Amino acid sequence: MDLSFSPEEEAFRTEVRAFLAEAKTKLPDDVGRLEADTSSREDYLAWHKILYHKGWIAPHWPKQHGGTGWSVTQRYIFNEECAAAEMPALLPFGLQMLGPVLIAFGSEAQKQRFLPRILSGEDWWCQGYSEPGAGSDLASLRTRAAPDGTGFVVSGQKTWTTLAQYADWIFCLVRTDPDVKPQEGISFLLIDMKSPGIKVRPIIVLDGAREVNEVFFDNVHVPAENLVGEQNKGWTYAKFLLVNERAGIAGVARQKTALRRLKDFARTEMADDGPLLESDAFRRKIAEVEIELMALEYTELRALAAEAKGEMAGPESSILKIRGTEVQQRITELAEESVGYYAFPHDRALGPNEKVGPDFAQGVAGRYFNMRKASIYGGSNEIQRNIIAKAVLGL
Amino acid sequence: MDLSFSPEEEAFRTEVRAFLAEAKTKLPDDVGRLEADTSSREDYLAWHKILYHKGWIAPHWPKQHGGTGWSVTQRYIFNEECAAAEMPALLPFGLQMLGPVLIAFGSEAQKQRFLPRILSGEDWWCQGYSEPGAGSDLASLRTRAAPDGTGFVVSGQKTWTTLAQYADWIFCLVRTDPDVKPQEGISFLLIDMKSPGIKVRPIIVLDGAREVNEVFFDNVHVPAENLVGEQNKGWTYAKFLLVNERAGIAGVARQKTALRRLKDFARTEMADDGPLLESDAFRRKIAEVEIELMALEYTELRALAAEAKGEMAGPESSILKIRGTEVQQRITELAEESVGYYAFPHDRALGPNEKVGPDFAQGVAGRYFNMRKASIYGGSNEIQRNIIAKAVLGL
Amino acid sequence: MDFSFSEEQTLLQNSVARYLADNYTFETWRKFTRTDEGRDPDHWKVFAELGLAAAPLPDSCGGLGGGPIETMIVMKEFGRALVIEPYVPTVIVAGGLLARAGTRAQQEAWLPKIAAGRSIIAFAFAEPKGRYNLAHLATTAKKQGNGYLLNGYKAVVIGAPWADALLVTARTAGSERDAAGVSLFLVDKSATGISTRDYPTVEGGRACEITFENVALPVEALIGPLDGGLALIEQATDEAIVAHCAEAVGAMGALLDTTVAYSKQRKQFGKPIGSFQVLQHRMVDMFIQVEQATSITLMATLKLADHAERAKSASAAKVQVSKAARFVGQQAIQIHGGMGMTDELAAGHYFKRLTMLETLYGDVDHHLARFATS
Amino acid sequence: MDFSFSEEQTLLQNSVARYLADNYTFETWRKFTRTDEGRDPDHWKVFAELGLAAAPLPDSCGGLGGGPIETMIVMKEFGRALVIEPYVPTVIVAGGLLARAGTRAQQEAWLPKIAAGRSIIAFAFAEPKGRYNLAHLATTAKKQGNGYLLNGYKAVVIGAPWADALLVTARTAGSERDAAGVSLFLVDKSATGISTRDYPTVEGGRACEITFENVALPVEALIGPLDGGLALIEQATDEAIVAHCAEAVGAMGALLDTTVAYSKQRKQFGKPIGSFQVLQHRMVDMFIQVEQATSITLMATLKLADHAERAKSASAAKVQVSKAARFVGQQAIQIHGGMGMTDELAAGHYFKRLTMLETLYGDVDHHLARFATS
Repeated sequence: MDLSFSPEEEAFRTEVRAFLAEAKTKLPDDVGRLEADTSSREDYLAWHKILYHKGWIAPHWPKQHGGTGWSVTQRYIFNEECAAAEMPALLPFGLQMLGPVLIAFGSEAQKQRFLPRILSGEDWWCQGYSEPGAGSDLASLRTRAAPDGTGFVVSGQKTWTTLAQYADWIFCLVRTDPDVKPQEGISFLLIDMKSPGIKVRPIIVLDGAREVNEVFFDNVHVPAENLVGEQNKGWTYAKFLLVNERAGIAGVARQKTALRRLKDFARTEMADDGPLLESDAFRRKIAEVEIELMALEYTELRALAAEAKGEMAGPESSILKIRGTEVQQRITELAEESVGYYAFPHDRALGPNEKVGPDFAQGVAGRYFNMRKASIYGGSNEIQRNIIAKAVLGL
Repeated sequence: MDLSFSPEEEAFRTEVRAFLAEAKTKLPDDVGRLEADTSSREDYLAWHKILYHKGWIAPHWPKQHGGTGWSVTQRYIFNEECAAAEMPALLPFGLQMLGPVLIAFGSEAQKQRFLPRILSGEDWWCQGYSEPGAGSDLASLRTRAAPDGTGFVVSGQKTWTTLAQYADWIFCLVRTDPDVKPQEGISFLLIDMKSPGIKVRPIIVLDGAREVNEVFFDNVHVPAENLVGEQNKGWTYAKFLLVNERAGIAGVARQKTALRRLKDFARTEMADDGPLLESDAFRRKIAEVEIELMALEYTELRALAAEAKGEMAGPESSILKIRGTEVQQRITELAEESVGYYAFPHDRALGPNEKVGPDFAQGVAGRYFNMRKASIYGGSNEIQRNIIAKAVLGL
Repeated sequence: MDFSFSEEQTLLQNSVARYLADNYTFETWRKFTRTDEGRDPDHWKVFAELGLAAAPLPDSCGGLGGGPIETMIVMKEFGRALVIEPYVPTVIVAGGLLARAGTRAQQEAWLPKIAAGRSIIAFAFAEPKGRYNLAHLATTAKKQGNGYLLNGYKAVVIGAPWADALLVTARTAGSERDAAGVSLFLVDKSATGISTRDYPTVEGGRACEITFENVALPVEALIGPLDGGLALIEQATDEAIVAHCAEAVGAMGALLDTTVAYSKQRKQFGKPIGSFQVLQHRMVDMFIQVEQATSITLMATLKLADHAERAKSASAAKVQVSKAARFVGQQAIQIHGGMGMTDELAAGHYFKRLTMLETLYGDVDHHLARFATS
Repeated sequence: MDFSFSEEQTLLQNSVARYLADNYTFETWRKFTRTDEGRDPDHWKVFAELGLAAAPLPDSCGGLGGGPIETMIVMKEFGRALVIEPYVPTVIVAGGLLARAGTRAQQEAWLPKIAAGRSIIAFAFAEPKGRYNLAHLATTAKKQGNGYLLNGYKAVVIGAPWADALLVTARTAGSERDAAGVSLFLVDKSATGISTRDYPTVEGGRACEITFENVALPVEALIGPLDGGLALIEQATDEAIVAHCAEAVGAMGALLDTTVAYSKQRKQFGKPIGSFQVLQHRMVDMFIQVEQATSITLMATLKLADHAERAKSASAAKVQVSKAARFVGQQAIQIHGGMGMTDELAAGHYFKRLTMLETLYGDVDHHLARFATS
């Protein structure tokens, strides 16, 4: 057992740092804060494109499909450095979600057609999983895809579709056989958002943002070549994707950065007898979340180590989703507490030059409200606990 | 709405205080600390007998059966004063549990025979509810009582029977009809512990005490006159008793005393920078439980006020059981923390003159371990939550 | 001991509840909170007609002689209906302070207007660096001629965009955090030298930042003793705290009701989600929190007049209710799932209001420390 | 980065696990903890034969040259089996201190005996008024002739009834809480002037109170620098803390296993209680706690040699593991119901041991403060 880095790994870290430092100069100052209302499609893709040109956009993909061929340790270093440099988040829909599914289950033609455009950022993907009657209980979905000889005719509704307003394509779970058990009879379709019969309607969420949407399908024709894998086997691919999604969801490196920013602020904000960070109650709360995050980091490292040995991400990865989102929510809570009354102004409703209160307070309340979603989306934390109870504890 | 006390009520308080001060002189110094191993039957009954002679042993009973005829407010004052004076706890089995059941459902003969001996303390009762296979799920009990013309023949086993080693009588739930739904076919029997065929075996609990027992029945004959109410209606009486039991279980007044003692100790115990009670972390924990207890006191007062208006204790009384036991457990936890390393000596195994560490530390670890039972016995807190979910929230 | 409401109190409760149920629905609330004005001024007038603005004021000042219980009754109903009108700063804080410490002339000038719904007063006490310390004041009022010269900055003054007057805390002596040297002024909002920046607040209300630049105050602007205002201010904020606790109790009750109802109707895996034991127990825990918050708010309400116990009781209530508000709010969203995240259901709006109430007049840490040391 | 055990480490784990499973069952444990002696001395001998006592000691001192990882492996297995033998004070604390700071002569005198299982050493550091502050010492050692004169009182010295020697912290200069002026002595327990009061401890072990009255120590009793012992003591206690964290992880793992198994077999309302969702989720939360405790113990183990991060990491582990220990222990009892309250099942004994480990070398509050300020 050895957690130190080799000289080669240290050299790699130096290379990454230099690259990030230079990349930062090419990005707008506030690009780290991507927000659905104020950031444009170009804002969202700026960092993506830089990474694409460098060849570093998909480190976790196999090399033959555009991956970097890095070791698990290199990927860990890269993530750490990106988070420490406060680089923007990348959109997960193509890179994290669809890409691995296509690589594992897609046809050769699908790989050739779609993977390069995911890498380049030419295609913006969104995810069509949830429906009004099927949230954490995905298997009860009702969007219907009826085979019509040349493909499928899709009718129904998806919801909670993040950033669908920008999307070129949507990958969908649809029901192709209504007469079998709920988990069977589901297929995985790729649908062009420009197809006739698709309508997108925004849902405004707690913090006022247009982040998610409803997507309506009214007799949308989808060619047969856009079926991924086998018909009626979509549930298998969906589960593959969910497990993949969970593994990355802890976001330890980013949370370390968020915690550091919070501590920096609490060092300047004054409480009764000095800086807030030196008040015993607040310091203890910060320490507790910092310690929880240290533990989570090693839980993630243990998972990475298993991955490096070729073991698949198992149901244990649900822990990362549960604790990761809990810690994330806790940090937004403490940030909200830290700014006192300056959590009240509805800064999203104010112009960029009309902000009220200290810089750190901007968006703090909104993030607290918005992050409540973290324990709901992507398989609610209750569902994750059901999974562990069954698959790990055998209950 | 008015929470102040009338001059009559204040006069009553003065009378109670004077009585308690005098009573204390008649009790051994350490009688407040009744413990199953070291306290004798006489120790347990000393305070009971003083109250009996005063006529104050059963304030909550109807006057005609030996109650005091006090108002709800007077009972509240009396309880407060007893707790503040750290008077010993009374055994609940006859006074709190069986008495009200007999008064409500017993025959005239049963009332005349048993109630006076409960009041006087001549009969020590214990409770035969739980069985090895029927804990919080009482309805699944299997102890069988077969009618035999002159009464019943009882065979089976009860468990967690508190202080059965001293008991003269046991009130039991037994199955008189095995062929109906679990809740039906249960009867409520009074059984003489000296009956042939009864055997008592101690169970040693976490803190090493002999507090509870197993009670075995091997063809024990019980005369028909010892059936309470109607045959096969025992479940109704059992529920009546459980609700009654819950109402008193919060024990707010006693917990205020326990918290006061803990604060007194924490004022003298030294932490790094001064008294433990002045260390920010410990002070906050004490303050939180103190505040929770203030809220609980008013929850109890609201229940008493409803009772004073003649409303029956409803399922809401489950709150008092849940929060009451949680607060009680929390206080034992904090007491355990407060004494540091002096929680380690197993003082129960030491002679009375061999104690180690400060006075306050005696029994502290044992009480912490022992009080884990509070959320298990008397209908576990999970069962209480099931009751509220169903009966109050309609889920 | 008697826990029941008087007949008048029951009538008051019924009339407020009925008016709000009929006229202050969530749908109308959504509309008027989105207008530029951010409210429908008619409601304020009706509140006055119903006697709410006069309820807690003493008879001698044109009020109805009610007390903390009446305030608790009104605020609980306000909480259920997400009422955003500035009842607490105007009626409880300003009304209460004037009734208690105002001169005869000040009372005659202001109280009838408050009782009649013709005046809205905002309480300008917070400052950017002061956090929850009421004596931490950089705003100063210096003696000038027969009056005072006010200079400083007040942060996040709730309801101020709607107000015609401001109740301002300022330092008249001593240094930044001294308990002595704090005074209280009632200032016309249109006075020269006052500039404001209005903005919406996260839960749908309105607030503003206020700059005072050489604002000349007449001598009669001073409420209560010069330099000795802090005790008055603390009493007024304790009354505001307890009133907001009652509001939170009302809001939590309504939020629990809608959550339980939603859980019975929303299905997953073929069953109502309210049939899952984990969610059942969670809603029971919410219920327990609401009951405990109800109890401690009652306690603090009954002790508001008790000089020795007021501060400790108010802080206890603030701690317990704020913890309940966070738990109930967060869990309500969680149980509502994705729907709880939307702007369309009331659940999210209760959550946001409860979050704001957690912080208002000091958060849990602040009041836990105040409780432990008072 | 590499998280796997070496072949030797895997062998070590297997041999400890196998010995304990075969010879240190709960039934035998119940018997020997109830004897007057309170242990079965044969186990200590076997531990030495298995190389456990020598495992973490350096080759140069007759040890096997293992490190913190080896200790973690051994302690995790000890935790699963409720091992009460004084491995940590003897091998980790005394062995570690001697190896690090002992003179050649001291090492030769003691380490072979420790490695061979022929010596048991107790760590006498706590005092009645010192709580968790290692420098808060009323015990003094005054220079006398060529040696020292030891006076004082040590509280709750774990394993001391079985020990032949005591490692004693004492003040040689400065006043009661000074960091400087603390020294460390290895004292023969049979020395004149030492009186002990032995007693059983709640979890089944043995400890004693020790009085030192003019105990004459030879100059070679001093371990490490005179007056400069505190840094050494802190390092040794950090190593003990992390070892006990591993023990707690082992105990929690075993307790979770038995709880899950019990819940599958115990029926209520006609169903195994493990089928109730509330208990399922609770056991998942226990599982998460065990996993997080495992992770942070690994982290602290790997950082024990890192001078800059050692203290902070050890305190972090102590906080996380202690919180986990309380949660897992309490919930295990709750899920076992009445059976969990009895002396007959192992569950209660794990709970009591975990409760003790929460406190040993400082509780959560102590280490949270140490973490935040270091």
